[in-house]
Amino acid sequence: MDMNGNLIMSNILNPPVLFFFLGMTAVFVKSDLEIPAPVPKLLSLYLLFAIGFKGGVELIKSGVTQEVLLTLLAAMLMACFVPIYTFFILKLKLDTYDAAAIAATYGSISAVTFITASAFLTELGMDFDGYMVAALALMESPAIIVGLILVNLFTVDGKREFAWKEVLQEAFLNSSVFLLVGSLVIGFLTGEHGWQVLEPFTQGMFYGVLTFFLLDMGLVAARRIKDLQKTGIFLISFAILIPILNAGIGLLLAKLIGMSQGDALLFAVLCASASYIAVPAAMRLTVPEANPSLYVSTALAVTFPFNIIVGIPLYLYGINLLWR
Amino acid sequence: MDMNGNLIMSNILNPPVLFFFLGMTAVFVKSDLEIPAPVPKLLSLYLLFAIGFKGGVELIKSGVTQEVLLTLLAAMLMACFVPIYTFFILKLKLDTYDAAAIAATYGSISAVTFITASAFLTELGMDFDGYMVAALALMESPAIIVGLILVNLFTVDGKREFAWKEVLQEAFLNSSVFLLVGSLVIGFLTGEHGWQVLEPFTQGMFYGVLTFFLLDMGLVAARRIKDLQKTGIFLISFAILIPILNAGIGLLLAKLIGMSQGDALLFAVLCASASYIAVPAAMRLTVPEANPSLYVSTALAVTFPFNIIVGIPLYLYGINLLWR
Amino acid sequence: MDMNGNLIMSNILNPPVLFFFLGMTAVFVKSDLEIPAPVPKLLSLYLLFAIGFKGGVELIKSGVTQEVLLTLLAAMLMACFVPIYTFFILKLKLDTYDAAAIAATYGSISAVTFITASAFLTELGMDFDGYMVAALALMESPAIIVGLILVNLFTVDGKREFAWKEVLQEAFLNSSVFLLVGSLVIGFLTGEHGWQVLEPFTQGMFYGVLTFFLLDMGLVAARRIKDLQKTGIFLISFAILIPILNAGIGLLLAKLIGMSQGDALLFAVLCASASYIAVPAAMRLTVPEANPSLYVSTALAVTFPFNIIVGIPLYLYGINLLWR
Amino acid sequence: MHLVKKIEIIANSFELSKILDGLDKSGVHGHAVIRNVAGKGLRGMAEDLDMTMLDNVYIIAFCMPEQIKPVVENIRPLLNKFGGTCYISDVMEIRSVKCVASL
Amino acid sequence: MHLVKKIEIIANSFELSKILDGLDKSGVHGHAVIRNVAGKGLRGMAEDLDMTMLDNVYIIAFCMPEQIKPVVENIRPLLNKFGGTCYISDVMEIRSVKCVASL
Amino acid sequence: MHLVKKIEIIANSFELSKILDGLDKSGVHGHAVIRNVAGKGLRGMAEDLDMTMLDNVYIIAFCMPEQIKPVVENIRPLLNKFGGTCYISDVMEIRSVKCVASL
Ligand SMILES: Nc1ncnc2c1ncn2[C@@H]1O[C@H](COP(=O)(O)O)[C@@H](O)[C@H]1O
Ligand SMILES: Nc1ncnc2c1ncn2[C@@H]1O[C@H](COP(=O)(O)O)[C@@H](O)[C@H]1O
Ligand SMILES: Nc1ncnc2c1ncn2[C@@H]1O[C@H](COP(=O)(O)O)[C@@H](O)[C@H]1O
Ligand code: NA
Ligand code: NA
Ligand code: NA
Repeated sequence: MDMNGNLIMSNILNPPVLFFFLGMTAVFVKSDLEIPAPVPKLLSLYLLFAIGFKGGVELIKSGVTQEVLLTLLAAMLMACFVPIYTFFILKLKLDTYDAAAIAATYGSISAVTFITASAFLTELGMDFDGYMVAALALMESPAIIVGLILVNLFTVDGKREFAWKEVLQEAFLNSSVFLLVGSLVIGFLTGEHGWQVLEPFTQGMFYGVLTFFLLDMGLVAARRIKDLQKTGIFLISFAILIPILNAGIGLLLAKLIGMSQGDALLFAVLCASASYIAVPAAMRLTVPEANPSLYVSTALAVTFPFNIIVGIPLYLYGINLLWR
Repeated sequence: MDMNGNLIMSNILNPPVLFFFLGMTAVFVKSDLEIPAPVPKLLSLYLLFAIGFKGGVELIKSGVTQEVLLTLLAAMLMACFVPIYTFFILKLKLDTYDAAAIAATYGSISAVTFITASAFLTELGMDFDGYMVAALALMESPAIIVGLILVNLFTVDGKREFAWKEVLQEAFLNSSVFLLVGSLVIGFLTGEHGWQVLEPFTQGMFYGVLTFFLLDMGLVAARRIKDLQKTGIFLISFAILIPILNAGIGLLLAKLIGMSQGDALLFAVLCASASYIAVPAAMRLTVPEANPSLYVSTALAVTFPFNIIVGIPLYLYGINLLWR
Repeated sequence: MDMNGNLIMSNILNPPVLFFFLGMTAVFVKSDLEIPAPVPKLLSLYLLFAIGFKGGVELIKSGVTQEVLLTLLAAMLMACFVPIYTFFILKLKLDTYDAAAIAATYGSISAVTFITASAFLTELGMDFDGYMVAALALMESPAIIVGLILVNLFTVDGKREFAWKEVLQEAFLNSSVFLLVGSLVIGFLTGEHGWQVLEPFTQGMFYGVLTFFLLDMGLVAARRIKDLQKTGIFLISFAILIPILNAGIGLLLAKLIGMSQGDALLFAVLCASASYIAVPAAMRLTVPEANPSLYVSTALAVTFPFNIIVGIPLYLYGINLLWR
Repeated sequence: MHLVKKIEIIANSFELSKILDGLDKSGVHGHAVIRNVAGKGLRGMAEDLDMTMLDNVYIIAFCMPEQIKPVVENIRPLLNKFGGTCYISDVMEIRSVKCVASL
Repeated sequence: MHLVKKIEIIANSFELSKILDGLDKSGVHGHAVIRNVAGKGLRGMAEDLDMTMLDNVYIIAFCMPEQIKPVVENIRPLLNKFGGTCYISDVMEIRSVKCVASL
Repeated sequence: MHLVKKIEIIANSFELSKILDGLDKSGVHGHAVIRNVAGKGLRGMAEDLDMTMLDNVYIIAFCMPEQIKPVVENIRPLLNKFGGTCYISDVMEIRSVKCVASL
């Protein structure tokens, strides 16, 4: 536990996490601090651009090996499995629409959590592979499709007409996925040469932008916290326990296919995180019956802070145990 | 031709050009990717600031020699000659208002095309002179004045009352020209010392910001492409052939006055590019009879992508032939 | 005087000051140059973030010595003394509401002026201490409270009901103070390690962002200048003479408690500068009877440019005399 | 000056293209769109704005009185499904060379 | 379609939360807010926008006619103290599943 | 509460200063301006927004009924030359210390 405590402390004493706290504090003490729109969107576009590009550049170095393929397969698996099993847990207390929407949220991922974890690894001097970004991209969309299939199967008006074209578009071409994959491909195509010219922009500023962005995420998450009263204890527990469970499953899978420790942490974080951008947008469009404040608030006000503050070092502690 | 093919490839495999493609693709596959306003404006202010400042710093190193004056003279010449001769070509098919507005558009320049060409040169390790930025600034405005004189001469209600004061203001004090010239002068005044303190900002981030900006330009250009249907084959051919012709004339002029290869490329690009910001704004104000979608769309959806993708390496190929 | 002239020149020939001029010029010649909202706000958040963080990191190096405490005490003193004595000067010509609001404005500080002064010191190679940022933070709020107490004492309807909770909140938790103090604390907590990872963001870009921001400040200040006609000669003189006087008092105090020359300049600048963000916002809320164009315009269109252009080198000249 | 109708719609930004299509189909081709509108309706706050893509748009369209019927028919299903509100009022148009009433 | 009332308020952004509270207290729970509104009123230009925090907000709220009285009572003191303007007009609401008139 | 007139103008942003001058000349000194308005009118889409400087502004001004005539006279030529639309409607003003009707 001492080691774990240390990890948590060294995680918490990082500027990004501290600024996340600062943002939350601003809301709690009712400061009027705000990052005006569209700055947060700009920062998130930048982060996707930088992480995608870097991943692509590193992917060309490592090549597409069997290791890569196994990792991507595992990612795909978790992205389909998580929304299915959580759906049935959620159905115990919620109606089909809300259950499916929340399940999809937790089946998908949060890029910012991933990025924060990768910054944490960099600080600890632990390596991770560029193709983890491909896993990130791959895990964003499947849960949306799974969620919709679940709604289709479990609602009385069996033949719900989905505009499937629209759904697939929303799932695979939404701006985050598109920019991430696009930057990855471009990084892959331009390789080391492209990296060098873009380096001061994509690398030098990266940590600072992440820090600034987490300040905003703190504001957003804290504003959502008042929504939680209506959410109830069931969902709040869900939003903490399921990520731990998913991270655990992810770690076992990672151990099984022999990932490195750094990659395993990122994989666990992907499994544990929940989407508060792409999936909510898709769900409002395709399952308007579900209550957005349920799936947005749990993902944003509980799971996201939990992962950033406690989850990342906790999963790393798990890795220390498993990989010893 | 092989060499040319190589140049095109090495141009296309640059991050900025690839991100331009990515932006266009986003529109074609109907992704909801967008760079929210006013971010594009911020990026373009940054680029003008950085290129102007750098140009000023380098101008003080080179000094104002006869070479510089000859280059600026050539720039002035092309900025007046192009709108006049293209006006008569355009008059074959269009009315006076549209012909004058489009002619003015092509007589002026696109700073982003210039900047992309300069980034391309930097990558190839080819030198160019800081005073080319002065040429850029000088070529932005004259076409607006020439366009208005043409409208005045060729419309029946001969004595059209122009608010000349307003026109000159729009031509010489619009935000792009003003910021560019202002930064140039400040770069000139602060010299090497100012350069050093600003370098991480104006130089380090430059390539990255350009890349990001071209992503947005891809989005904007592609959205404009559907306008082209109404434009007709005449204007589309115009928008490709005239830039090549102008670049050709520009190269001959450059050879004549003995520019370096790098400077010649930039000069060709200036002659070949068309304005989609300053001139459209001025034209809507002063020739409201002209149809904006004609002059904006040809400049933005045809000429700009053509220059970025094919034009720049093509003109460099021409230089390889002429300067051999 | 020669030395002073030199200092002014070397201050004026800095990019930040020159871009401030450029912004003012843009308004005077009616260029349409503008930095679109919310970019200025983003830049100012960045500057507060960067200066606060840096101050915190340096504070941990120096430790909280007696020197630090004396400086903070002096800061506190000036922040309370200035609004009181200026109030009585202002009352000679203005009503209580306007006098109190303007007094509060001049009792508080302008972070941008401070930052510009610190950039100036860096260029001159003069050291200053990180805890001056704490003084900056400390001097922002007291004047607001003092101003309100003055209104309370000097208006007939003696028992004006102030929502004190709201006032204190506005004074101590407004976004500038909050972000500045928060970043300071985080810098203090993460120390050298946090500094290194954030350095390219908080240090590398700092000077460039300041320059860009001052361009916008030039625009804003110049737009306010037309308001000055209604302000009258009394307030304009006030807005120039009182800063000089305050800087003088500040310098004597600094000499008394033995500050270093760099710290003394920053302290003088804090005393001399007036708030055009936090205090105006608080005053509109708490003393709506006062005329905002009076207190905003004098601080923004007279005192700010005066300090940036003439004040900073002038106060340094004073230091040269006093510390000799 | 002559009477035209003003249509005001506040809805989530992802409905925008559907609503504009609906207006277009009803013969209302002119419109103005204000983005980044915060608000509170029956589905809770839309405060996170562009962060969670739950921000609103405010759409204004002026049209001839006889176009209101098809507009209502085309827009109502969207409001029922995705939420949002639509209001109609009377305004006078200043006649200019090209104005709604001159089409 | 049935008649509802439209409330439009233009005020300084720092009044926003007070005004929304006032609306809420009067039973008007839905609203839309447009920020970054420049303007000129009796207290001079609000041009510096987010620089000097003197920018305006434009608040729109639709409500039932009988809610107007409490709204006026709650909002007027704020306008008197801090400035800003409030206007009320008639609009027709398109009935949808959840609309103001169906509450 | 008393009757005042609401003027709404949607036009290209470069017309803004001319229109505000026109209002001012007509005795209408208060106004609110919303920028970055996208839209579609008779001159095509204004979608590129600040990129190509073809974005619109939405101007709102409340005034006394008798000011409408000069406003129309001053604004109409601008609309005819540069495009844009202008509409007028009736609203009730909440009387406050300083309101349009109290001037
Ligand atoms: N009564 C109302 N007045 C003004 N705006 C409203 C009202 N009701 C809803 N809205 C706006 O419409 C959006 C969607 O409403 P809803 O579909 O009810 O969640 C809200 O976020 C508000 O911006
Ligand atoms: N007559 C009016 N028409 C439209 N907007 C107005 C009017 N008067 C005031 N405003 C807006 O309300 C804000 C505050 O007004 P005031 O309290 O009079 O300074 C101004 O900045 C304008 O944006
Ligand atoms: N019928 C309409 N309803 C709402 N807005 C309109 C309408 N017609 C034009 N507009 C707005 O006014 C701007 C200029 O119109 P126009 O001069 O016709 O191109 C358009 O870009 C729209 O934003
Ligand atoms: Na997950
Ligand atoms: Na040209
Ligand atoms: Na002061």
